[in-house]
Amino acid sequence: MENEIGGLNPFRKETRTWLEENCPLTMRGQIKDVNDLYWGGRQGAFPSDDHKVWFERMHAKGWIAPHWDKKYGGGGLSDREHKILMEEMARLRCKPPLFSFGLAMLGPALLKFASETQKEHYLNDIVNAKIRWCQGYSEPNAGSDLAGLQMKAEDKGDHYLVNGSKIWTSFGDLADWIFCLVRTNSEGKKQDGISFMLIDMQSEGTATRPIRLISGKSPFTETFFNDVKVPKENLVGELNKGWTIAKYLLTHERQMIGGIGETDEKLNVLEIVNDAIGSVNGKLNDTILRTALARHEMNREIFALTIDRAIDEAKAGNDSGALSSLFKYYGTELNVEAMELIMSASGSDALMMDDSADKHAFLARRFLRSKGNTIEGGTSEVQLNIISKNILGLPIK
Amino acid sequence: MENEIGGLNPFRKETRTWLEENCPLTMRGQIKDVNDLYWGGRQGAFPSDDHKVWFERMHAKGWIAPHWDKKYGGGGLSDREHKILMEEMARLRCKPPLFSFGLAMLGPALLKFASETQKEHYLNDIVNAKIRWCQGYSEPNAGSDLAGLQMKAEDKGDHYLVNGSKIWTSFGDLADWIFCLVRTNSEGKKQDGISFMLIDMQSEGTATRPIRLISGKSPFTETFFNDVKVPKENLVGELNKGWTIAKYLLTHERQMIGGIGETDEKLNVLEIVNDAIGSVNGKLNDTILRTALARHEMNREIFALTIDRAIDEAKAGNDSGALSSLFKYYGTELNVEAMELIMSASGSDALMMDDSADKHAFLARRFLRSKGNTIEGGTSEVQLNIISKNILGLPIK
Amino acid sequence: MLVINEEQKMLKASVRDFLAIQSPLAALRKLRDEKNSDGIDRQLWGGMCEMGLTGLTISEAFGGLDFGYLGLGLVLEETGRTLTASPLISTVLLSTTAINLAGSAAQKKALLPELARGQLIMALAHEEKAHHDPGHVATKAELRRDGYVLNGHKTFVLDGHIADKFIVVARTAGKVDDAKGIALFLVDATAKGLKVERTQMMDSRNAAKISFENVLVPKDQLMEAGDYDTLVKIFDIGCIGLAAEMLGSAQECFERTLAYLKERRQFGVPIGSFQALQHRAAKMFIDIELCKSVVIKALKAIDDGTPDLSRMASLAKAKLGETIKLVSNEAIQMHGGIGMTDDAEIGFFLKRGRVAQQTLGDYPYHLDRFARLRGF
Amino acid sequence: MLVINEEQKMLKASVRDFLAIQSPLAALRKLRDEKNSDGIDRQLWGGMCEMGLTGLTISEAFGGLDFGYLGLGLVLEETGRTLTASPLISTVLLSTTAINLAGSAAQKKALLPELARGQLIMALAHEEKAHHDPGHVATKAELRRDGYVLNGHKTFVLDGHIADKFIVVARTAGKVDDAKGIALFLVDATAKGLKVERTQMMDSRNAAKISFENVLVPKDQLMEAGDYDTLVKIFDIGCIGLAAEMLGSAQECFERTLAYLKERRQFGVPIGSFQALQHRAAKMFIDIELCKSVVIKALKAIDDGTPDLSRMASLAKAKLGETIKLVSNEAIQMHGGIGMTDDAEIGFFLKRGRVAQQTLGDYPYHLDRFARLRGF
Repeated sequence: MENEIGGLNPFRKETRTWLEENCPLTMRGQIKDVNDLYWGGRQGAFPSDDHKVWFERMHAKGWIAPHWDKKYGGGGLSDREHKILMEEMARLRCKPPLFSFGLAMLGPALLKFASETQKEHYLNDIVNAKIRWCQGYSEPNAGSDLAGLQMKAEDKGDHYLVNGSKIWTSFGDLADWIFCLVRTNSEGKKQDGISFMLIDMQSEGTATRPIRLISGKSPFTETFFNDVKVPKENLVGELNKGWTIAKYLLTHERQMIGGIGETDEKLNVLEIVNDAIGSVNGKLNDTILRTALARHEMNREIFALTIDRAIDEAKAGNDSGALSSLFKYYGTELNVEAMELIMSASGSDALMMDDSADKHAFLARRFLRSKGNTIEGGTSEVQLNIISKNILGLPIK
Repeated sequence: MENEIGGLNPFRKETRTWLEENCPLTMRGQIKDVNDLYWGGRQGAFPSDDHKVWFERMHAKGWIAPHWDKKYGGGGLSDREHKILMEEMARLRCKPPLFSFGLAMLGPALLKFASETQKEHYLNDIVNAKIRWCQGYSEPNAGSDLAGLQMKAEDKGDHYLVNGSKIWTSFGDLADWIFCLVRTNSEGKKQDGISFMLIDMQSEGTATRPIRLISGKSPFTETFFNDVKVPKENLVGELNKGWTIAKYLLTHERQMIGGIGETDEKLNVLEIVNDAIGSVNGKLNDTILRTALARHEMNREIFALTIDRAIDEAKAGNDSGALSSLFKYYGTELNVEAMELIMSASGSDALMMDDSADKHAFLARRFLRSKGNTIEGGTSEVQLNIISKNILGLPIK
Repeated sequence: MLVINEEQKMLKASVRDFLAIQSPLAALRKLRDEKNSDGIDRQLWGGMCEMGLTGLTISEAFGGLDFGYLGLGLVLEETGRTLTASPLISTVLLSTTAINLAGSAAQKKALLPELARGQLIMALAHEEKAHHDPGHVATKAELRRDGYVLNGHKTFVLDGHIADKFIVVARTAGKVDDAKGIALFLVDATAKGLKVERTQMMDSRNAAKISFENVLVPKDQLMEAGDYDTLVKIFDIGCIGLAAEMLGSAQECFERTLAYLKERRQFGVPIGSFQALQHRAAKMFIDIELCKSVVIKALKAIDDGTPDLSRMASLAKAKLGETIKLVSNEAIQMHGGIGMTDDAEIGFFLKRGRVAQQTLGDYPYHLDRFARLRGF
Repeated sequence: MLVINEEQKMLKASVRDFLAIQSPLAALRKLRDEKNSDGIDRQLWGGMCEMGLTGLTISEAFGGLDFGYLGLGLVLEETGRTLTASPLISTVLLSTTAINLAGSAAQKKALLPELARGQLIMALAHEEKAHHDPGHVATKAELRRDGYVLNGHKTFVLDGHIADKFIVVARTAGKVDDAKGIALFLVDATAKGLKVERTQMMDSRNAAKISFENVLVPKDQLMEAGDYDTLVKIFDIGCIGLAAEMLGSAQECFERTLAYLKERRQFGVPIGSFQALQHRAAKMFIDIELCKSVVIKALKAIDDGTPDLSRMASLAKAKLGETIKLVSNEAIQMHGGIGMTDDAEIGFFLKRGRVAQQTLGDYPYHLDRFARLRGF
């Protein structure tokens, strides 16, 4: 925006006016939760009439995937125009007209790695909200060792025969299709025997099972594949070269996780502790908790400064790779610590976990769920391994 | 003592009377420091006339090594009599008439592994305080990997030619002879090429250098061996079987370290912190330090209970091996923590470290010295390795 | 001697065998999932009563076994391993202790035999805030001609939803935080004006919120020695019993994690071969060994009637609270994603651990109290 | 922008090159072992003055470079790496700041040019107890006809044994812990009644105990704005400067340890291949990266004159104090027996780190202050 000296760029002006006129008021502001989004798909219903209106208007403009080529259902905007549209949507706090793993994750991968036929077919379906996608990467026996995946796709001449299972598939029970990594070669380096495949979840032999977490219900499912026949044209990219696509996609996944995470209301630790414990002469009543809280708040402030510094280093053209390697580790450790402090301060109030409307009931769930933060998206241990090997150059035994 | 119902055992009665009559009053009570002991040896002087009187009287009784055979200069006491003598000495708090690594460490090894000629020669010299011994195990490049020692003894037909160096030799500069582990075979398993050898420190090619620690002067030296000729009869036990003797001796060393350690006055953490910080209404003025101190005192009390429990388990005939595996680790970690608390409480007073008589000057040295506790006698890391492998049975990669 | 004798070993082993069959961890999940209205398995409880567990701390004169608190502690250690939901804590550890310590001769004669036979479930109603605070009692007991009239409310009353009778801490005099003026009353669950609201806790056990609106309690239901000091002693014993339970949970949780470290493979090797995890496991082992020492010492201190019971109680409760927190957090982390699922049982130790360490005072509470008792 | 510009990079690099030759760590050992009576190398100091380091925070009007505190911080970071003993902290960081903030026009005119040229070594005499306490001043300054008469004693006066002049914090009114009544005085080292006793510190640097017995100070040596608030600001700036120095020490100490982990072999492999040590190293790396962020932010806060300087100062001082403690402890442990010897240089970081973290308030002090400033 800073470069548009002397009045607004015409595209910005036009876009701003259009958005102001066309984005329903309820489609502006904070997203309440996952049910406040339109996810598309075969069974996908609009959460409200306004969601429908908003989707249809944006769809008509080609602004579901504004920067994709028009032949794929996109808006064909230039990078510059796309950036302006995003800024203007942010300015009005417009909600996304369609929220979809197809749009955010599969799409970019297809654009980069798929055949022209695949692109035209699948990308249009995504933009038209016909197909809701889910992602199948993790497996029960792989864990931190993602490349150790075992779900097998055997070449049966005219099709692949797929057997195995995936875990931690978000909304696997609501999705129409799944994009996943399968093992197509079990010899040699494990990364070299992985392929990227698209599977219709209505195929015979597929099943899903919701995963209940220690904190209660979750969007995750396990998905099972028992002698599932997958047409050969559903392979994306080269055979056994799926790991390249996976790595490309993981970057997008991290951004995505960040996005969804933020739909949960951030808790104000200091306020919650203060309310629960009380203070005398401006000092928290519990000296031990006060010390722990001070330590936490200091580290949180310094962590925020470190994010600022990373941004500034990047702006200054310095390599900030070493810096960003600590974000996942430290950010989640801080989050876990915050929930511990809240639990400690809230005492028995935070231990209640029935389905009643008690105002504290959600704390126990948030606390229990937080234990997963240092596991999902690469465990803390994996992060420390990465730092010690890649950044510090410590030797592997 | 509990079994001697109906009056004292005659030996005990006799011993008690003799000790009461013969142990000089200054030879009773707490040992002040290492200079309050008679160490013997070629240059060994008696710290006081009473030390001399006490040594000579005990020597005449054969009670320098009361339980060794008389032909080795011992007193020939039975185990039962030896135990009574020790109890009666403890009762009067008699100081040892001779304090010597020869007596405490080399002696037991010779008794078990040496030839008859070696025993008669060396043991008598120990008892007569003619020779002061030191011990050469650790090497600069070995560290936690004791068996990785490299000091070499080459067979030259009529003698061994010794080259290499030892480190952490206590009082190496004051000793006449050294008993040490040398490498006599560099092939095969490293434990299988080690021999146990006795070396006269006056041999040509030997040298010692005192080790200054971060805390200042220390009893440790480095000892250097440069083409030192060692007579073949100085080998103890079989060639390449020295590791067995070493392991046997390590047990005695641990007891010894315990003994010496105790000559340092124990610091009363609570008292020092209280004096330094002060309290209001019975509460320490610094809430953060108070929390840390409470945590420390709790763990210290529980550690003491754990030692009690280990003793009781042993008495009850239960295996307490798992329990005792934690003592070195936890005891030294607590000690280091105690010194940290003391430093924290004492502020700038404890930072002074000149040679003046400032009452706090010793704190800095004690603090700095404490950092070695988690290293010497097996690092904390080695202790944790031992627990995880031997006790928990966790697999080696 | 900080070891258990043959008789005690036998008790422990027989309870262990019983629970292995009658109440494995799956039993707790079942109670939760079927939304059992009692929150406990009455048949299981019947079995426990038959074994005499309810009478362990009741003298033979009243039909008990007079086995002592070390015995009860060993039983709690075992129920900590299986996370068995039963009225053992509410009824045996707390209420029976209260009657032993504070009851009049008549009250003992009336209640102890029933308790020993397991015919009575009782709950101690004390807490009024989210944090344990022995001296904080706002609930009032006013003396009228026909008895005491109780008004106030209580929270975190363990097993309050199934109690036949409550021991209620109320105030006959003094201000809300005064030590003086505190008294204990026996109140029937059916008393008029008494309201009980079940609250399900994170650990799938149950507590209740209770309110008293002009509840009339006959004069002979005032407990004879129910003053502040007695109350503190009940809590001290309660803390030590809870520590014994947490010891069982910590051991079981650690052993399961250790087994997982040996069995789970990543990058072609068992994850237990990674040294960083090994050292963390070794540290947990050490903490648990320390815990064993303080728990047995504290249990013996109850039976021996040593004067430093409060310090021992805080020592045990604090150390066990910290240890179960460490061990259950590490257990989830070391189990990775699997540990986050409800299917895996390991999460139940995290949940019970948090409730247990909060019950009767958490780590900061007992750390502070320990320091006070040590005079700093 | 939390990054340094080209000019600042150049300053840092030139100081680094200078120190590498003129003042490697061995220089500190030499000063200690030869029992240097100054405790500093005057020739080295001369070189630092020639580079203009003394004038970094002095305006051009008084002959300084007006480079700002970020510049001074970068220099301190480098002296933290080499553990260089010099009057940089006493004279530049503390005393020059004090004159800038509190001096009268005449005092500035008289002293700043001399300071810029490095002709004056000055020391700030404040502490009277073993723990930092800005408001605690018992030293009295009584106004007489011919000036102020000072009585009292000071401790932990950095470089007090070589100072030409002192800035003395004394009380013209009020009780010992009052904020009101505090004033700053310029006192010559040669003043009658002033006694200086050198105290050698653990880090082989020097401080002094000073006593005042009816020391007469001319009226014009009272500093104009020397009140409590100004004193606190001087300390805040001092804390941030010390944090910068500790950042240098922590980095150097960590880098040396990292190199040792790669080079030292045990059991046939480099010890840096042990995962437990790797994770501990990674955690230190993280802490140091966090430290870099808070130090640059705090240094900029001085130059920018932001109103939350006290919070930033406590944030930086606390975090760096904790980090240097962690890193230097781990450094010794990871070096094993070698680390315990005086021959190895690594122990010097432990020693300097402890003194630095204690100077102007340790971790608990600043943690508490941070909480107060944040309102809890």
